[in-house]
Amino acid sequence: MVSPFYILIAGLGLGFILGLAGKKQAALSNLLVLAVMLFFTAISLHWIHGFYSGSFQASNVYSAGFDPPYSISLFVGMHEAILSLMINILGFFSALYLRKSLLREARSLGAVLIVLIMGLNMIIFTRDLFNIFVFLEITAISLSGLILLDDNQRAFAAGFKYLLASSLISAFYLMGAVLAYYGTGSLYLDDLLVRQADLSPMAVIAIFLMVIAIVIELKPFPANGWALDVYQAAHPGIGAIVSGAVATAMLFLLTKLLGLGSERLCLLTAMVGAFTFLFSNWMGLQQKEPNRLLGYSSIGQVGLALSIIGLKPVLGDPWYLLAFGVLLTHFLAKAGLFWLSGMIQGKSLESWTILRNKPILLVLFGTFIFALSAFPPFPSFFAKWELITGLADTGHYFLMGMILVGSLFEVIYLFRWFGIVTKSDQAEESAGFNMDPEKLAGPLVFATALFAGGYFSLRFLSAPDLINFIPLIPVVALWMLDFLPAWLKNTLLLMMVGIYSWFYLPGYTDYQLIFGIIFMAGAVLTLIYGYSEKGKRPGFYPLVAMMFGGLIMLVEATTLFGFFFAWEVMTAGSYFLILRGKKSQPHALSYMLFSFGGALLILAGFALAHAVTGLWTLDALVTDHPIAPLIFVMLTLGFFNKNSSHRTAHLVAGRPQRSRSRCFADGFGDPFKSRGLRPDHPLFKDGNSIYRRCGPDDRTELDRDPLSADREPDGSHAGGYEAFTGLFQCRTAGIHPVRVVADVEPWLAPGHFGSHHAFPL
Amino acid sequence: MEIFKLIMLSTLAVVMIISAVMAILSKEMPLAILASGAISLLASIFFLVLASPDVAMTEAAIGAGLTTFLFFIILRKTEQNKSEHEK
Amino acid sequence: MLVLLFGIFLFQILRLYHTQETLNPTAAYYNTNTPSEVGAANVVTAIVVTYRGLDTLGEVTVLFLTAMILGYILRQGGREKTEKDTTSEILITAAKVLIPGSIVLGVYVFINGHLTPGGGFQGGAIIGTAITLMILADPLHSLRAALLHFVESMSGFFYIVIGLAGLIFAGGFLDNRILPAGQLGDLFSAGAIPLIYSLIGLKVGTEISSIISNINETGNNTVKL
Amino acid sequence: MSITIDKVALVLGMILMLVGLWGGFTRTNLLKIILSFSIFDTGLNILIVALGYLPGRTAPIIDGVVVAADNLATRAIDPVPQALVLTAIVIGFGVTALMLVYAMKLNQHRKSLDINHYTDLKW
Repeated sequence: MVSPFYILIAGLGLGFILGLAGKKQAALSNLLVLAVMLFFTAISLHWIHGFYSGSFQASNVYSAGFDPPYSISLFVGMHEAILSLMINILGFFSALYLRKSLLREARSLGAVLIVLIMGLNMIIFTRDLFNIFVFLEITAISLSGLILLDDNQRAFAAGFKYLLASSLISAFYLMGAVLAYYGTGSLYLDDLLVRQADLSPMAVIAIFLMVIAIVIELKPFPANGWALDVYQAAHPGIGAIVSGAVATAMLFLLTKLLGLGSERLCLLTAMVGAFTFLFSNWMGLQQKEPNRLLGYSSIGQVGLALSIIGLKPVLGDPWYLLAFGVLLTHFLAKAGLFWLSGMIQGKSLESWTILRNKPILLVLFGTFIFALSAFPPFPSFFAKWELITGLADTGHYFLMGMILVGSLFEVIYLFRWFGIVTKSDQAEESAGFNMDPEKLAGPLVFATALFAGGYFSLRFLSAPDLINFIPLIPVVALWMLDFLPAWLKNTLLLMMVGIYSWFYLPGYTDYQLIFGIIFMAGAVLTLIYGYSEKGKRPGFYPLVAMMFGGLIMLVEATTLFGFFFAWEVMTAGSYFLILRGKKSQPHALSYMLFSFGGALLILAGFALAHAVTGLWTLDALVTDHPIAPLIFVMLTLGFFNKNSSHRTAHLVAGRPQRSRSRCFADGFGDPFKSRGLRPDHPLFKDGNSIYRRCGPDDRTELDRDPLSADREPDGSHAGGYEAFTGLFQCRTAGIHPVRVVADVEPWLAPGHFGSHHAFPL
Repeated sequence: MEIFKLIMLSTLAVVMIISAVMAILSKEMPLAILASGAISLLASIFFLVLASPDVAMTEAAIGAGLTTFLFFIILRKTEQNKSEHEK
Repeated sequence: MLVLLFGIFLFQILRLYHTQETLNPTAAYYNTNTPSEVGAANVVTAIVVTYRGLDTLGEVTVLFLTAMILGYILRQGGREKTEKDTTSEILITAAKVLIPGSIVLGVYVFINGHLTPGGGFQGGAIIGTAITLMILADPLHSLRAALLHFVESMSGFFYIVIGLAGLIFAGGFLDNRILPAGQLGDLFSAGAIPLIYSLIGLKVGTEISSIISNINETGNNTVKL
Repeated sequence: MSITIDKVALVLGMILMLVGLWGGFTRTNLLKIILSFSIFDTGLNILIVALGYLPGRTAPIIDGVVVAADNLATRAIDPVPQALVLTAIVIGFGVTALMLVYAMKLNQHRKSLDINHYTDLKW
């Protein structure tokens, strides 16, 4: 295999030579920078290919031809190769992205960029404690230089702070490394790993010092003011590198060092990470500036990854897949968002509304946002599912809670942003925009990689065949056929629904059949109603198909994971449908929040249910474990949240001014009485008050029977869709639906159900 | 001999600590820089006694010499800035 | 508060510390095998240049990065047109006398790095100071700045090339045994160490002088002798 | 517990580190902060060298008088910390130089060296 030293040789060799280049060779220097990044990437690819095909083994390479600990050893295995590939690809696209900015400065900052990427690679490969320090310093210095690319005085302030903080951190790290040498007589990481069982107290202190230094390097809350300045003041292209590549290298470095640490140290790291995730997302809620918001989100995501790394002793073997899932999503999505941010001239969330006129960019933006919020099919979704269930299995409820709440905060600000971009009235038309094709390359590739990553994480998941993907095929099909007129697409979808019912409905029994029929009726009615629409209705049909697909998957789901997956698909689909309406932004946001909050509660409930029963199927919910009432309450609250959010959606959908693009709820929401809402209904005169009455804490509104919604005193609209979800509540709670239909009113009342009921409340 | 070294080093150490505190508390920037240069110079003597001539040379040349020199250049530039600003 | 915490931490370390009586295995290996394996009389040099040569390369890179970033800052700020002040005649003469002496001293220090205390960094620092003095004394230095750049880049480049040669022809990256070990104690011994240390010396010297002269030209006032 | 040279050096290094840290956190002048940092660095270097010292031994250099090629292991001290410190000093110089220039540029823009004037980017 190619020695990792060639990365160093190529990087430094070219770096030194670039110092010679004058102004006249600027274009050439730039080309050389790109070429060397490609070379790095090629080496990483070569390794991955070699390891995958088995033509060579993971191996150590020693400098100077002596064995470690006397010389420095670099280790390249599959993990190292993949991470270096990530860093090098990011390096290449960053160089491409920064090409124009670097053009004048390739001989200095271009060289610095090469050295930075080279240094990050070396941090990943090196197995020598002191060598890590050297490359930490190289990384810190080159970054502090690249920050200056945006020549303003804030960049100088940020660079100064970054340099001061990171060199102080490296000084502490150095102290740890030297104490480790004093305690063990070796600077070679593997020597220390071998002797892990009987380390002297001095070595333990040394390891603590090193781990803490690297943890602080990863900018945990609250020691992160200096890092946020970097995100805010630096050129977005640099922000992408800091957020993606540097975090990747540092997390891997921490993984290496934590191998030495005790279990307590690991758990401490996990706590620090979870607190960081929670609080930086909390801080993110208050941000008005995109880059700073992205900074907080970055810190939060890295905190989450940190937490997973720290939980290694708890989660067992799959921990690195989880950490990698979170890291990969963060890496791709955050770099993409930073790159997008560099194309938009404007420093407010509103200035991103310019994306509305750029469909490709808008899709990219949506992809990144959804990936960060851990929606399927992105890697983070799978990682989060595994993480939460793993935490519940091992009884770390506190950590689980922190991570769930942190995710909710993150979704709030991400989707508020997304809503502003897509639907806000306060569009800033003045915001400028510059887009070069070369700048677009990075985000495009990264968004594609996100989907690919999702596919692979599905394959790596413990049970990939849990989910039936067939219902999602129409989504793709309709999306490709979006240019067709509405009636044709309508017919197509109707046909698909028909095919589904023809083949699948007869196979259903019991409550599956009931839901299947209800769903069928709703779908057909919606689609028949759809014939009254003129034009193409762009984007409507794939979303409806996504929505239907989610519902079918819900019906089909036999496992907890399949159910949750379907739920998230349905949420995403209906979110977009609501968003299609005019002035729907706040409503869509609240829909998303309630749905997502509900989803998190459901997730927590599922995780607990699995923890006490050990089952992955929906049968796990039928348990008489003492914790069952808690699970039940969680699920119920989760579904209620969903219900109330659907009510909001109904109300929005029924508003007269958005009649053209009525969402599914209008037709589909009331399959029993296909009744439109009167435009003069008193509740619609004040949208705000309706919106308020559907809040999550409005118990009197919520505690009603889902099947008799039409009997509500205020006559507000609640239709069959809720009946649908309500039946699901019954189903998942192990209640026989027929019984509920018959005996509805106090269905939450304790002790009401007979002794056969699974939850002895 | 060992005792003599010990006494000498302890004295050096006390002087260094005093200069360090002085460097940080002093209002006069040149004095502070000189004090910190003195710390580096004395540290290189320390290194010599600790049988590390290589480190001693480096510390004397880079720590005591060049760093102090740099500090003075920067100090002079910032003070010129200040005086221009006051004008 | 934080300082106090750190103080307690340091005290713990002090409590655990006890003076070593014998060398640890790594150090013993270095002290036993350096003369035979590397052929350098100065073990520290052997470690710096050969055994842990990668660290040293990194260290040179740090200086290189600093010089690059300063060069960038200087260009951003706009190079200050130096008014041709007449520097005092005595100073120029003094510099002319002093500079060759200190350059020779620096070269001596780094060429003998494998035999006596000192080496590329120390010699480089001395040369750097000398060149800085020269630049400060003589305002007509633009040609020399280009020369400095050339020397800096080429010495760095050849450092890498020698490392590469070690990787290809000897045991590994930066292996010094691409050249014969020679007689212990001779000037031309210890394989490529004198060569590498000379390159390091040149590179460090030119880097330091370009750092300082860049700093001197950044901003609105140039400090002159 | 007898007092030896290395212990004196160790304590000195620690105190210098503490003083530097204290200065870095309490001072507001940028130059003072950098000065504190370099004092901290010097302290750390002394500490590292002290950790590698063995009483009564000499430098790990063959001079043909005290130390010859065959008794290096019994007469010389640990060379590794020295090599590390050598590297650390040079890196420290690079970092300090860069920090100084940043401080100078900030000063040029704002005419102040007080760190409290640069808080527009905090939290």
